[in-house]
Amino acid sequence: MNIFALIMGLFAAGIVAAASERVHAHAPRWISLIAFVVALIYTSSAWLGAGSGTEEYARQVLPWIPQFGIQVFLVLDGLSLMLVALTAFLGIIAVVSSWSEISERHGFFQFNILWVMAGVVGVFSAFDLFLFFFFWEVMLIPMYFLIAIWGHENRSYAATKFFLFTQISGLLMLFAILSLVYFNYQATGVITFNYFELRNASLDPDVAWWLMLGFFVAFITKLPSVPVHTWLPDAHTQAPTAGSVILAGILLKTGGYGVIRFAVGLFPEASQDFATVGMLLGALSIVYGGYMAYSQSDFKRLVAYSSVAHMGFILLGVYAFNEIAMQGAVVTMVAHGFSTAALFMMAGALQQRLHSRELSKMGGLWVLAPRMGAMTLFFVVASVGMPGLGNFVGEFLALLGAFQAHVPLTIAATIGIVVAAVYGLSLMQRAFQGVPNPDVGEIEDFGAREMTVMILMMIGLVWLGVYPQLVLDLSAPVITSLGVAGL
Amino acid sequence: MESLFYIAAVTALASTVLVVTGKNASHALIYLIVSLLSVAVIFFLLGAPFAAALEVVVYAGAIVVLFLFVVMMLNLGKGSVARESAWLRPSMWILPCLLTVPLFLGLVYALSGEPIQTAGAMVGPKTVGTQLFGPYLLAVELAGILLLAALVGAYHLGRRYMSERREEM
Amino acid sequence: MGVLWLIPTFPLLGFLVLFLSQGKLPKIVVAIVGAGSIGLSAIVAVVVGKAFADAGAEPQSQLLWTWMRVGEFVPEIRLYLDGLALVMTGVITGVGFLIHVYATGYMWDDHEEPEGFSRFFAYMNLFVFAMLMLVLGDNLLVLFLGWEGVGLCSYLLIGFYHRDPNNGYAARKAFVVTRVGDTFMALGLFLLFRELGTTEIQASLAAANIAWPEGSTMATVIGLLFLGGAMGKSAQVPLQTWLPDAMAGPTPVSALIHAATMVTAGVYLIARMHDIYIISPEAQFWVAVTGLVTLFISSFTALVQTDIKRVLAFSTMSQIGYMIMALGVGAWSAAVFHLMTHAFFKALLFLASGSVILALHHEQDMFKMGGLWRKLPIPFVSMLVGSIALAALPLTSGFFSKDAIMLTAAENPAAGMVFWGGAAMAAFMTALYTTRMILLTFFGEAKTAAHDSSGWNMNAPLVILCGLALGGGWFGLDIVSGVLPDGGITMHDHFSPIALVTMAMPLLGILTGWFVFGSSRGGSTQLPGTEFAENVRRFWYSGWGFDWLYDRAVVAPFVALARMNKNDFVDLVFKLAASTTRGVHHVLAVIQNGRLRWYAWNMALGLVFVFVVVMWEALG
Amino acid sequence: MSHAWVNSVMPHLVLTVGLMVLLLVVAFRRSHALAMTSTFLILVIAGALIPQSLAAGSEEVFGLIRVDGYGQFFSGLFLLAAIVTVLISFRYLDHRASSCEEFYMLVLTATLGAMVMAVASHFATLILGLEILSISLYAMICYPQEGRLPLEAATKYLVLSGVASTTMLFGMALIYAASGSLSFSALGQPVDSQSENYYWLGQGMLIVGLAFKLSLVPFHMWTPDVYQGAPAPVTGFIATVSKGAVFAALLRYSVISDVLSNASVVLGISIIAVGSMVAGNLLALLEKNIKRILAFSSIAHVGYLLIALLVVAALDDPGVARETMMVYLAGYFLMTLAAFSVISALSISAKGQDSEQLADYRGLFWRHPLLAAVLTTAALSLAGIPLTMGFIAKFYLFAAGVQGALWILLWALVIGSAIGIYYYLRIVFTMTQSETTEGSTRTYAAPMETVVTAGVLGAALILFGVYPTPLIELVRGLIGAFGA
Amino acid sequence: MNFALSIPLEHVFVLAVALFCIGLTGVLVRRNVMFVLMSLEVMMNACGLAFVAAGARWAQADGQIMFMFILALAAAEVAVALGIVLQLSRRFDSLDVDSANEMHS
Repeated sequence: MNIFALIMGLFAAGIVAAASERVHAHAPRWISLIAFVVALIYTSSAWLGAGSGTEEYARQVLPWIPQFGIQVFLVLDGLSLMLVALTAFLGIIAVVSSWSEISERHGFFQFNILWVMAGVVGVFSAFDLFLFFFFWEVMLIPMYFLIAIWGHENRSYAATKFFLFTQISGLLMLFAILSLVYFNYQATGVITFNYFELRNASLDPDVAWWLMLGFFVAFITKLPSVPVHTWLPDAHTQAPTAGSVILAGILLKTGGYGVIRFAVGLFPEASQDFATVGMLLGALSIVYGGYMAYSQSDFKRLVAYSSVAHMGFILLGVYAFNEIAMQGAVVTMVAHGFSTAALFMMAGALQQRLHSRELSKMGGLWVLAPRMGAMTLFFVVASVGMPGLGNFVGEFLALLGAFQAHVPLTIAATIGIVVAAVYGLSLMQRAFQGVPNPDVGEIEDFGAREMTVMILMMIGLVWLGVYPQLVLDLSAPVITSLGVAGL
Repeated sequence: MESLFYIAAVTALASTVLVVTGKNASHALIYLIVSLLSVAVIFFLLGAPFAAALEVVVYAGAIVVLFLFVVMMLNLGKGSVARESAWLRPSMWILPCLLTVPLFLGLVYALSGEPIQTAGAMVGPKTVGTQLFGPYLLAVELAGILLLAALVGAYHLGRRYMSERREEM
Repeated sequence: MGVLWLIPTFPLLGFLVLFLSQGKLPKIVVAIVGAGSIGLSAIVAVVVGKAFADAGAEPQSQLLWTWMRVGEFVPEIRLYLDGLALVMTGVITGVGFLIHVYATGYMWDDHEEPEGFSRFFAYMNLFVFAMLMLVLGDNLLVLFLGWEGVGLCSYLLIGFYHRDPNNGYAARKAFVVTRVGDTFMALGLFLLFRELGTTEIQASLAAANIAWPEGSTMATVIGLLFLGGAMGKSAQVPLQTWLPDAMAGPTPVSALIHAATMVTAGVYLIARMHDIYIISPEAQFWVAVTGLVTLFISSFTALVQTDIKRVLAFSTMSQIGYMIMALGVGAWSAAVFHLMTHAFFKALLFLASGSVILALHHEQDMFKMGGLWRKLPIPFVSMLVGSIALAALPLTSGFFSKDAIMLTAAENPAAGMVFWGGAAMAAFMTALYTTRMILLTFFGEAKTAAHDSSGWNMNAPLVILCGLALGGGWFGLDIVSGVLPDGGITMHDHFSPIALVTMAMPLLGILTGWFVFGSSRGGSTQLPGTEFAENVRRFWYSGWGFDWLYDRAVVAPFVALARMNKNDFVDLVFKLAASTTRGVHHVLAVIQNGRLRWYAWNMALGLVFVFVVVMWEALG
Repeated sequence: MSHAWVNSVMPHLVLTVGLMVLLLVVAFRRSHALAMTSTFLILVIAGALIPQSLAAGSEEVFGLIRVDGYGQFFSGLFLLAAIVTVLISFRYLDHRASSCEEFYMLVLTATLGAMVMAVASHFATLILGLEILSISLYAMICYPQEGRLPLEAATKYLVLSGVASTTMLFGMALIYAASGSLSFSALGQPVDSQSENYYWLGQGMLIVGLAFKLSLVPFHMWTPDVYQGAPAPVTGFIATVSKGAVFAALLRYSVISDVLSNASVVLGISIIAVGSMVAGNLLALLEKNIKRILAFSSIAHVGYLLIALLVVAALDDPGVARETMMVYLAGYFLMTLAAFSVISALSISAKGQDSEQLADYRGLFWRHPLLAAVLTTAALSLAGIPLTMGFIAKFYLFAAGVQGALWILLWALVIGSAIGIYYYLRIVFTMTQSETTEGSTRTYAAPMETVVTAGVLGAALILFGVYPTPLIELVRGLIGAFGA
Repeated sequence: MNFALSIPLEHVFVLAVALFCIGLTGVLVRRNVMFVLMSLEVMMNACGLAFVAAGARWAQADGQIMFMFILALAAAEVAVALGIVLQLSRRFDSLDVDSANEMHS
C-alpha cells in the first residue's frame, strides 16, 4: 500500500474540492465524500489483503532532508493501520454530518476537512520524528480554520485557545525531539530522526526522563488529560459539527497514539518510572472529567468533558504497562471515536434544529424526534460503558490491566464509571426526556442520511463490543514490541 | 606644548557645553565652531595635521555653515530663544544626567588604568594620502557612494521643500 | 444440549425485530413477537431442562465464541448449564413469559405512552436476554454483561413513562445506585483475575479452592466485593434505596424485573460464587448480616406505606433479605428455593396489583381503594393467594422455603438466635403488612370506581401463577443439590419449639393485622396516634431515613459542587496566565510612548547596561 | 591577481555602475517605469553575477572586504529583497510622490550598503556600508510627499540611528586604540593588559550600535514607530535588508574577533536575547496595527536569531551558527517580504495611510483569497508552523540551541513563540471573518506585479517549508567551499 | 618639523568621552531638533577625536582615515537630516521632536 500516495491524495483532494466550488456549490462535499470512501476502501484492502500475523502492512521510505537524516519514512503497523482506517471512516461521518450544516464557502470547508485528515493520516503513519512533528502541526491549521470560520458565537476564543494549547505543547515536543536526536548523535555520531534507530538510543536516565516529559506533555495536552484539558470544552462547543466529530473522533486519538508510540515507545524505562503519575492523571481525568461533564448545561460541553473522562482510560491503560491495559487503551481509542463522534453529530443536529446547545432549551425531545432519541440513547449507553459495546471492552480492559499495576488508582478510576452513569443519563434526561419543552416547535427527525451514518457507527460499536479481536490482533504486535510485559 | 593640549581640551569642553545648553541656535553654532577648532588644535598636537585641517575646513567650514543656512531659513532668531527656555526647564536635565554622568565617570574610571602614551610621531598628509588611495581605495569609493546617497536623499527632500515653498508664494 | 444458545437468542431476536422496526409494526404483531419470543425460549428451556435431567444433571457448557484474547485474558462467550442455572432459566423464561403475556393486555391501551407498545416489548425482550446471559454465562465477564444489561433495561423501563421527570429521576437513581454496587463487583472481578488468572466461573472456583486456605483474606475481600455488587442489584442495605422508586415503571416491569428476576441476581451471584464464601466464613457472615438488616428494616417500612406497589417493593427487599441471609447462614439451596417461590408469588402479587391499578385508572394509593373484592374477583383471589404465600402460611410455597431458611439460620453457630429472631420478627411483620394491604385494598368501603377491563391474557397468567404460588413449594428443588454445597433443602424437625414458633409467627401477624386494621376497616390510618408513634411512622415510611441521608451526604454536595465549578477552576490557572501576559503587554505598551527622547534615554540605559556587563570583571 | 578581485566584487561594481547609469537615465528622461525597469535589471544582473564572483575564489580585497560564500549568500538575499521592494513599490509610489525616480537610486545605494556589510571585514567598510544603508533609508522612509507619519518615522530613525552609529564608531575607536588594527582578522589576538579595558569597552559600544540596528531590547523602541511610519515597501526593506546586513556582519565579526570568548559578553547578549524574545512578543500581543505587529515580531525574531550567534560561543565550530543564520534569515526574508508585499498591495489605492489596521483585513480571505493565503502563510511562517519555511528556520534554531546546550535561551524561545502564536493567529483570524457592514467599503485594486510577487514569495515559503533540501544544500555548499 | 606630542592617551580619551557624553546628554535633553542634530555632531566629533588619538598611539594613518570617513558620514547625515528638518518645520509647524509623536502603542 502506498501511504504517501494516500496522504498526498487527500491533500490533492482538498485542493480539488476547494477549486470545484466554482463549478457547483455542492461539488466539494461530494469530492470530499468520495475521497474518504476511496481512502477507506484503500486502507481496508491493505488490511484484508495482508495475511494473518502481518506486523507491518506497508512501509515507504523517501528521501527528504538528507542533511539531517530526515526521511519521509512511513510505516503502517497494526496500530497505525487501525487508526488510519478509523480516520477515513470518520472522515465520511464528518462530511455527512455537515452535509447541510454549512451554508457558505463549501470549497474551503471541505479543503480543511481533507487537510486535517491528511495530516492525521500522516501522524499515524510517520516513523520519522521530524515527519511526525511536521504532520502533527499540519493538522492543526485546517482545524483552526474549521473552528475559526465556521464555528459558533465564541469561535475566536475557542480556536485560539485550541491552537495555543496544542502549539505550545508541540513546541515542547519539538524541543524534546531535537534533544533526543542530538543526544543520539553525540552517542553514535549519526544524525537521524528514524524512530527505530532512536528507540535504541542509549540515554542517561535523567535525560531520558526529561525528554519523555516533553513528549508526554504534548500528548496529554492533545489527549487531553486533566489539568491541560480546558481547551477541549471550548473548542468542541464552538466547532462546527464536522469539526467536533473530527476533533473528538480523531484528533484526540493522536494524543493517545503519541503516548503509546513515542512517550512509551521511545522511553520505556523513563515511562516506567513515570507510570504512577501517568495513571494518576488518567484516574484524575476519568473522575474529574466525568464530574465536570455532569456540571455542564451545554450539550456539546457535556460531551466534551465526557471525552476527557474517556481519554483518562487511555492514559490509565497505557501507563499500567501491561498488555491488557494497553489493549484497553487502544480499544478505547477506537470505540470513543465512534461513540463520541455520534454524540457530537447529534449535538450538531440538535443545534441545527433548535439553534441552541443549551440543555435547558431542550427536554422531551423524544416525543418529537423518537429516532434521534433512540440514537442518542444508544450512544449515551455506549459511552456509559455498557458491556457488549465497544467502550466497555476498552474501559474494562484498561481497568483490569490497571488493577494489576496500581490498586488505589484503579479504584478511583472505577468510581468514574459511576460518574459516567450520572452524567450520561442526566444528558439523556435533560435533552430527550421529561416534559416536552413548550418553546420547541416541530422538529425534523433524523432522515435516511443521518440514520445510515448512525447505524454504521452503531454497528461499529457493537462489533467492537462483542468481537474486538480484529482490533486486538492488529495492535497486539505493536504492544508486544513495546516490551510491555504480559501478566 | 602639553599645556596647549589642556587649554584646547578645556576650551573644547566649555564650548561644547555651551552648544548643548544654548538657547540661541546661531550662538550655539558659533560655540560649536569654537569647539571644533579646539579639537583641530588637539589633532594638530597629536600629530595629525591633515585631520586638523580637514576639521577646520570641512567640519567648521562646511557642515556648520550648512547648519547656519538652515537656521537662517527657518528663522530661528530671537523669538525661538524664549521657546527654547520654555522647553529647557532645569528639571529636564535630571533624568538624562542620571545616566550620562555615571556613564562618563565609569568610562573615565575604566580608561584610566596604567597610562599609555601616544607615539608622538607625526603622520603627515602624504602618508594619509598614500594609504587612502592605496588599501583604502574601495572605502573611498564607498564614501563617495555614501555622499551620493545623501545627495539624492537631500535633493529629494529639499526639492520638495522648495517646490512647496514656491506653491505657497 | 446444542440448542442451549437458542434460549437467549429468541429474546435477542425479538428485541432486534422490535427495535429496528421502530414502532412501525401493528400492535398485535408486536405482542406476538414480544411475548412469543419469550415463550419460545421457555419451550427451549423446558426441552433443555428435560435433556439435562435425563443426562443425570451433569453440568454442560457450550462455547459460542471467544470474546477476546488479550494475553492471558481470554474470556469466552460460553453458556453453562447446571441445576442452578436451569432453575434460574426456568424462572426467567417461565415467569417471564407469563408476565409478557400479561403485559400484552396491560400495556395495550396505555394512555400515557400510546406509541410505546413496541418500545416496551423491545426493552422487555432485551431484559430477558440480558438476564439469561447473566445466569447462563460461564464467565464472570459474560455474567457482568448480563448484569449491566439488566441494569440498563431496568433503567429504561423504570423511565418508560419518560414525560414525567420524576420517573426519569427514579430511573437514573436506580441505575446509578446499582452501578455503585457494580463497581464493587467489577473490582472483585479485577482482583479475582489478578489472583487466579481467569474469570471463568468454574475454573476460578476450582482454582480458588486450591489457592486459598480457609479464612483467606483474599477470599474475604473478593467475597465482600461481590457482596457489594449483590447489594446494589438486589437492593440490600445500604444500596436499597432505588427499589421503591423503581416502582415508577409499568407494573409488569415491577413484576418481572423488580420482583421476580433481576433483583435476585445478587442472590444468584453469591450462590454461584459460593466456594468463595465457603473459604471465607467471615465474608459469608457479612452476607447474612446484610440480609438480616435488610429484611428487618424493609419489613417495618412496608408496614406504613400507602402505595400498594411500594408495599410490595419493600416486601421484595425483605424477601431478598431472607435469601441473602439464607446464603449467609449456609442455607444455599433454601435461598435458591426461596428465590423461585418468591418469583412466583411476588410476580403474582404485582400482576394482581397491576390489574387493580389498571382498573382504578392508575390509582396506586391503598387509602383510595377499598371494597374491591367483589368487583375484581380474579385479582382479589390472586392477591390473596400471593399474600398467604408471602406471609408463608403453612403449605404455601413461601412456607417451605422460608421455613427452611429460618430454621437453618437458627442453627448458625455465629449468631443463630439473632438471625432467627430477626427473621421471625420480620416474618411477623410480613404477615402484618400483608394483612393490612389486603384489608385496605379489597375490604372496607369503595373509594374509587373500578372498571375491570382485563382480558384473558391478563387473567390467565394470574391463574397460573396462583397455582405456582400455592404449589410451587412441592418442586423441592433437588436439581440444585448437585451444585450447591449443602446438597439440597435441609430437612428440619418441624415440631421443635423453634419450628413451631417460626410457623406461628405469620399466623400471629395475620391475627394482629386483623385486629389492628380490620376493626377500623382501614379507617384509621395507622398505629395509635401519639406523637412518638407518628415520628416512628414517618421514620419507617421514609425507609429509615436512607434517602434523606444520601441526599444530604452525597447528592446535595455533589450537585452543589457541580454548580459551583461549572466553569472549571482548572481553567482559571490558564486564564490567570493569559491575563498576566496581557497585563505585562499593557505595561510595555505604555512604555512604548512614541517620545523620541524617551527612546534615546532607554538606549542610553542599554549603553550603561552593556558597559556594566563588559566591565563586570574589570570593575570587580 | 588584480583581475580576480574585480571579478569577486563584480556584483557590487554592477550596482555602482548601475547607479551611475540610472542617474544618467533619470537625467536624460524622467520616467517612473523606465527607472523601475532599469533598477530591476541592474539588480537582476548583479544577482546573476554572484556565482561568478564566488567562482573567482575566496578573496580578501585590500583587507577591507572578504568575498566568500557566506557573504555572497546574503548579498543574494539583499538583492532579492531589493527586487521585491522595487516591484511592490512601483504602483505604491505612483500615488504618493510626484517624482519617484530617486527612490530607485536610494534602493540601489541601500542594497549596495547592505552588500558591503555582508562582506565587510574591516571597520571602515563596516561603518561605511552601514551608513550608506542608513542614509538611504532615512530618505526612503520619508519619501512620500504627504503625511506626517513618514517624516516622524524618519526623524526618530535618524536621530536614534545617529546615536547608535556614533556609539559604534566610538567603540571602534576604542578597539583600534587597544589593538592597533581596524581589520577584523587582526582582532582576536590578546591585547596588552593596559589596553584591555579599551578593548572590551570598545566591543561593548560596538555591540550597542549593532544591537540598535537589530532593534534588540532595550534599543528596540524605534522599531514600531519607524515600521508604522515608513511606506510599506520600505518597511519591508528595513525589516529584511537592514537586519540581515547587520546580522551578517555581526556573525562574521563575532567569529573572527572572538568577542564571544568573554563570558560576561555572552551573558549580556543572552540577557538581551531573552529580553527581546519576551518583550517583542508581549508588545505585539494586543497590537491592532499590523505594521506595528510585524515590528514587534521582528524584535522577537531577532532575539531568536541571537541564539544562532551565541552558539558560536558554545561550540568550537562556527559552521552551525553560520548555517543557522543563513537558513533562518533566508526564511525570515521570504516571510517578511511576503507579508509586506501583501500590505503594500492592499495599501496602493489607500490614500494617506497604509492599510495597516487589522480591521482593514477583515474578510480578506473572501475578497482576495490569494493575498490572504500569502499573508496567512507569512503569519504562520513567522509563527514557525510546519508546512512553511518558518518552521524549518525555527527548527534550525532549536537544533542549534540544543547543540550549544543553550537551555535558558531555548526556553525563552518556547515561551516567546507561545506568546507569538496568539497575535499571528489574530491576523489570520481577522482575515477569515466576514466583513462588517461598515468600514469594509475599501476596494482593493491590487496590481498584477505586486500580487504575483506576493504569490511567488508565498509559494516559496511553502516550497522551502516542505522541501528545504535544496536550500540547505546551497547553504552548506557555500559555507563548505568558502568557509572563513 | 614635528609638533607631535607624547601625551597620555587616556587624557585624550577622557576628553573624547566627555564630549561624547555631553553630546549624548544634549540628545536626551533637547527638544529642538536643530539642537539635537548639533548634539549628534558633537558626538560624532568625539568619535573623530577618539580615532585620531588612537591613530596617534600607533602612529598610523588609519585613525585619520577613519576620521575622514566620519567627516563624510557627518556631512551626509547632516545633508539628509537638514532636509528632514525642513520638511518637519513645514508639515508639523514645529521643530519640537515631541510634537512629532503621533505613533505610539
